[in-house]
Amino acid sequence: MDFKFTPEQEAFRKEVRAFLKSEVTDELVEEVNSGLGLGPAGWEYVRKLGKRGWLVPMIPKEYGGLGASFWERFILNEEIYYCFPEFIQYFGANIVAPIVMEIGTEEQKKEYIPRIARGEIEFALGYTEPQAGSDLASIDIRAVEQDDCYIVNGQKTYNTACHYAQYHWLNARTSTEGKKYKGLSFFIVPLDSPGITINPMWTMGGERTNEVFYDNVKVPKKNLVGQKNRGFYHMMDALDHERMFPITHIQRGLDDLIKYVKGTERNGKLLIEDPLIRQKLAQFAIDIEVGRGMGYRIVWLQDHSKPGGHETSILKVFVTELERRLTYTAVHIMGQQGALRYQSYCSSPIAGWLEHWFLADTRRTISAGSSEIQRNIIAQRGLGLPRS
Amino acid sequence: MDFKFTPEQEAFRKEVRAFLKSEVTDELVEEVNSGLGLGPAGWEYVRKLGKRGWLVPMIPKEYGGLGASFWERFILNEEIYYCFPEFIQYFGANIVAPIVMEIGTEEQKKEYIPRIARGEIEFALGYTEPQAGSDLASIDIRAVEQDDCYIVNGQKTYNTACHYAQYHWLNARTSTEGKKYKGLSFFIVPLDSPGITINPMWTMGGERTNEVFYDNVKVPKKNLVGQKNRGFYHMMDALDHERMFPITHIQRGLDDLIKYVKGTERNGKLLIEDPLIRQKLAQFAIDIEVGRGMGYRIVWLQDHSKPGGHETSILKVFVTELERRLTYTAVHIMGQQGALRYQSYCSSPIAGWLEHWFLADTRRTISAGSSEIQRNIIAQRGLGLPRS
Amino acid sequence: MEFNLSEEQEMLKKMARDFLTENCPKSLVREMEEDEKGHSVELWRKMAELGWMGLIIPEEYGGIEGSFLDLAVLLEEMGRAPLPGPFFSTVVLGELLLLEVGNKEQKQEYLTKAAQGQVILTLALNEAESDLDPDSMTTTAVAKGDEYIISGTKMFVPDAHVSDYIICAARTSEGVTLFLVDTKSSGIQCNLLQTTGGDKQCEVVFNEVKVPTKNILGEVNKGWSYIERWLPKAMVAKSVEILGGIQETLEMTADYAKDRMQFDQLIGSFQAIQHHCSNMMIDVNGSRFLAYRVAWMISEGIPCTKECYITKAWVSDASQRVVVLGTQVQGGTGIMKEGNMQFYFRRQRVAEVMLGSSDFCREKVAQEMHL
Amino acid sequence: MEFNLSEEQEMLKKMARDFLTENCPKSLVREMEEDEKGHSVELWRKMAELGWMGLIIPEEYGGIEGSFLDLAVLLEEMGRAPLPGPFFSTVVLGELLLLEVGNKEQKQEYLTKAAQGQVILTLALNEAESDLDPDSMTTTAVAKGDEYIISGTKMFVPDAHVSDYIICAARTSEGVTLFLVDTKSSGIQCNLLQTTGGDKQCEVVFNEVKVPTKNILGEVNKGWSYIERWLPKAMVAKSVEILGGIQETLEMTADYAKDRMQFDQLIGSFQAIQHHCSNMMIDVNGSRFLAYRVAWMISEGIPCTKECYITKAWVSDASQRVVVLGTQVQGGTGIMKEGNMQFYFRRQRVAEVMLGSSDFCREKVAQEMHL
Repeated sequence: MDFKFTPEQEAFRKEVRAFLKSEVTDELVEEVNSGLGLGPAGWEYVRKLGKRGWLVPMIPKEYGGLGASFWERFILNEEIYYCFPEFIQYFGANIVAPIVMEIGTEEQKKEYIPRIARGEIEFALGYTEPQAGSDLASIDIRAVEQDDCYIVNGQKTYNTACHYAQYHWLNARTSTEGKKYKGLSFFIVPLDSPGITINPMWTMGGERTNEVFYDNVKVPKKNLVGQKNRGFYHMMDALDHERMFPITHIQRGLDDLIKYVKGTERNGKLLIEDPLIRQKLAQFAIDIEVGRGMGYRIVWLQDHSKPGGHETSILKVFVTELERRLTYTAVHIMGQQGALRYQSYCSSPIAGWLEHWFLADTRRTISAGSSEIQRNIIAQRGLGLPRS
Repeated sequence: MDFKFTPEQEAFRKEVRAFLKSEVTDELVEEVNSGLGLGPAGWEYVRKLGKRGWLVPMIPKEYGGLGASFWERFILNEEIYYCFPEFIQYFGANIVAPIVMEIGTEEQKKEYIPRIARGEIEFALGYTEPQAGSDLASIDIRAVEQDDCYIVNGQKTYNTACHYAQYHWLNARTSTEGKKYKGLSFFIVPLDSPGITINPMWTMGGERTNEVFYDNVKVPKKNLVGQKNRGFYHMMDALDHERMFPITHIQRGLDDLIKYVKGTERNGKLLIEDPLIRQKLAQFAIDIEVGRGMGYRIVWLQDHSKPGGHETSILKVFVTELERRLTYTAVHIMGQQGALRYQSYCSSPIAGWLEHWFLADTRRTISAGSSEIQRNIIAQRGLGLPRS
Repeated sequence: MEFNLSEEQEMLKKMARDFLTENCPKSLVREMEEDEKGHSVELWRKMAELGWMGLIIPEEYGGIEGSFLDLAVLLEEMGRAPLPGPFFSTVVLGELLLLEVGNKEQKQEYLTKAAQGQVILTLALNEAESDLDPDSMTTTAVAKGDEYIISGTKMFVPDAHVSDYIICAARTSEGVTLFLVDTKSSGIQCNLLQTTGGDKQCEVVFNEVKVPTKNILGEVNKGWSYIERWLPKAMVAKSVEILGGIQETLEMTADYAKDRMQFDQLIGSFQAIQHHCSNMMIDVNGSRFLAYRVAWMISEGIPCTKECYITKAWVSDASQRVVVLGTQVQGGTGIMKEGNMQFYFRRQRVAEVMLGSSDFCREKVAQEMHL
Repeated sequence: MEFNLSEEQEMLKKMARDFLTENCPKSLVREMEEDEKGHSVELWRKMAELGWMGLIIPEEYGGIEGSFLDLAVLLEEMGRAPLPGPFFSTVVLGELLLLEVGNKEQKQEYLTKAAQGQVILTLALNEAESDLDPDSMTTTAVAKGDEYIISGTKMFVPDAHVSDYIICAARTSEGVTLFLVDTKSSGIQCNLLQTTGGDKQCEVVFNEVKVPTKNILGEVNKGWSYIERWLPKAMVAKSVEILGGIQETLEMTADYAKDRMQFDQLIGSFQAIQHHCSNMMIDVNGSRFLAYRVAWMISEGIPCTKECYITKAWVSDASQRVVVLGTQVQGGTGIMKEGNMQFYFRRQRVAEVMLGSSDFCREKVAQEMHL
């Protein structure tokens, strides 16, 4: 056993940290916190990351990456999550590039990956539909072959990033025969294609997501990624392979909360002197250590081979439920101060951001496989319990 | 709304309390705590209860009861549970007498109920079998008609009280046609019938329960209770109708725990001064109020009509899980002292009895319908969610 | 014992449900969250016509002289709606405290108006670093002739920005004193806070605000003892309001589970969903019993300080569990702004820490238990 | 990073598993619980032959000089067995503390014997009203010529009744001092306590027991500082032992769920059972990472006091959740004496409060975080 990073990894971490310290400006934070995704500051920041190859560190150098390991990617994200807890996901860099690298044609790799790597383009995930939430095999948007194109018709929902991304990473039905999950395929669709309508949907946290309607949208056949009708497998493989869950954003939440309790008096006493609060904060530090370990274990597994799906499920359940506990612990410690949103007056900036996070991240135990689905997976794949 | 007892009910409570104060001797407590059920002291105590009609308060006077309401029965049990938390169940009085009263023949009523009422006889429940735990419809012990008898063959398990009861309240299969739950019937079987073998089984708490084997046991037809092949319905009706869950034993646990923390110093401070311990005890007082209210509500519903099954399920889940929390809270408060069994040295008698309880009552979230089964019932009957 | 409401209370409940369904649709709730005032004058007027603001006010002051239990029935429905605006502030923070402590003249003047919905009341109790604690209060009131001069900053004052009078707790020579302050007095500044719940709370700055001596409520320096008598009841009122919200959450969640298909099944047939819903129901039922039993005790004049704290502690915690499970079962639908679940999810968070968190209440319960 | 054990450690693990499966069947565990001594001399001898009692002892004292991580591997298997007898007392309470604080002569004399399994050691630390707190300790040691006279009553001393030497913490002039006491000394009385776990703990009464000065461990009055250095490691050792028990619990529970039919289905196909098992697995995996990471840190000499407390806090709580779910899934089978689940259920309870409960550990974590 060995639980330390190599000196090279530590040096890389320092480099990332220094970069973030200078590049994460108040303007950028404010823009991201608006809930609207990438704006001018965001795109600029992304291009700076791209310049260093940090958007897609694991992609080979010839396509714009660093050819680095899972560890470097994880370290990079640990640092980003810590300094910038509400950070936007890069779907293009984190999800699309690795899949295209694995299953795409050479032409597709050359066309998309370098631009993703440079931070020029972003993708929006096109998975969820009104009737296909946890049950992704029920995707119903239809792609029908016609000449050199697929004609796509149907609807997606909760498709975050569609309003600022250039491309849709679309999972659509190409066959209605046999089992439902055997008829799906992946397409890259320019979001400015004629026939696409994007309507905003708003979460209670003020984040924008979207409904997307396809009305006879023509998608060239060369935009099919991977094998036709294997889209469900590609989707599942990608989930297993690419998932990572740094918990440094939770560490950041705890650190900020500690600053708050050290600096705040209530009823004539510093909050930090309250034994109940001390217990709550200590429990958080404990839980974070567990989450950190589970996260490192996944990276180690990824670095060696493919991790079993149940291991990422364990991590996903633990981390997302821990996030929720953090925001509840925070409000219990902070009292009414804790239920203020961060545009408003409050004696410490932490009040607002934890609250912002509370509203924005409630979805985390639901999306990308709900906690219930994850627990099914843990039982069935991790412990071999029979399917019901 | 009105949440107080009538003056008559309060007076009855006082009478019961006074009785218990004089009759619950150390000898009796010790005997019961042995885990062996009714012994000499137990039988004597039971007969004294019987003399007052308190074993079966709701049974009409002509059969030996008081013709009292659900409230009197509940008050009686509240007091018994408080002063004697490890008390034995009277299956005859609490389960069998009310069912026989409802579905038995006049002959059966006259034969069994007055003797139950006087505390002369006890019944053991004969429900569970190796393959029929939560799934009681799978009862497999066979009762086959032959002349004026049923011939019974098969096996029961976890049948508490068989070693000191005179009768078995046997649920057996009388038909193998159609749905499984449509072929069960109830019988009263003398436990000294030829062909019955009773083997002890021991719980980790040292309580005795039994395996019972039937080998061509002859049961007279007149011992069939209720309708043939309606035994499953009778069993379910009885459960709904008769269930009660006083929480005064938990109140007693809390009261004793409070005495302990008020009288015990650890590391130079009285335990009661510890803010964490204060929170834990207060939470207990809070939970007990909830359980008390749920319990009263069931009695009120029973007193008015039949309560919906989901209401007793809510109560059963809450109370049995609260019992478990109490024993864990106790050990967390008491530390190593809390993990001592009560035959042994300890600075306070409470240590032992909570620990005894801990081991003995672990089964409470499992038996008589596990928490999982109860939650299914709450969802399906209480909220109308569809069966899976 | 009797667990049912009286026939009159059932009628009140039905009337409230019907009225709020018609006059307080979710569109209005949504609008009022965005609205700076957060208060519909139209709706307020209609509620006044029904006599709701006079529900707990004695007949001699023009009220209906209903019981605390009647108020509970109404508040549950308001929590269910969920009703925006200053009803809770006016009736629970204002009237209930005035009933406790006001003298005959004060009652005559203010309760009569409040009963008719002519004035909006609220209470300025807490400060940034003082939470239900008299000793750490820094706002002061200094006697000067026939007046007191109040200076200091109060926090988390609900609806102060639309109130006509604020009951302000301020430090005087030897304790805390309650003052009834006209919000038109010079020196008062209200800053609206943005809460997670979308309700309206304010920071209220008192900059040498003059208050006539006759506006002192009760005796000088004894203000905190009044607060201590009033607070447990206010907690119960808040608990009942929360109860309405979680009852609605339970029902909408069960409905969703009976309607939503995934994996070719109604999701309500999945055992995990069933158990989530069961756990919600256990918590809602527990909350209901506690809240109504103690509301009944208050109505009957039975001492119940401990039971009040017990209720707020349990309801605060239980409601959190309920709304978390509600969003979990409702999935994406539950967290979108256009849905209704989110109202209850956000409001629960504000309500659970208002008027005493569960930690605070547990310590109070411990004290009441003589621990 | 490397999450796997080394090849040697895997071999040790396998050897331990095989040895204990053969030599420590459940029948022996059962027998040892009923047995007054709770210690199989036969088994002890075989373990000595394998060198286990010398695992962490330097070669110069006849040990194998393995690492703390090696010990962790062994302890996990012992927790899984679960092994009865004084291994933990001798090695963790005795040897590990002696390694920390003994002088060369003491090590030579006692560790050499301990390594061969020739002596059984234990530690008398707590008292009825003193739990890991030097200030409330009442047992005293008074200097008298070349000796100290120890008087007082120690509680919860594991395996004292079969020990050859007890390390006794006693109050001296200006602090706490550790003494190595020969149990054959006159004035020592051991009373066996009956614990829920069926392990053997004693009340040990010291009635003017004479101990020669050369049996002082470390410096006079500095005993507590040694305990503070040793305690976190001992907590980790206990945590690893618990881990073995909950790993076994998880596996036997999953096996049961894959075998037991109810309602014409394997119960493992019910979502409620699946989620119980998943929750158990999450807790076991979390415990595993914490315990092994910190065991590795101890082995590497990396400062890790905070991590030690973190580990015991988490493992104490997690293990409780695991055994409760284990019994719940296994139903009646899980609580019967003839089954195996009950061993882990009962032992967890003793282990979680031994060497520091989670509340205690959390406060220590808070201190280590400079809160």
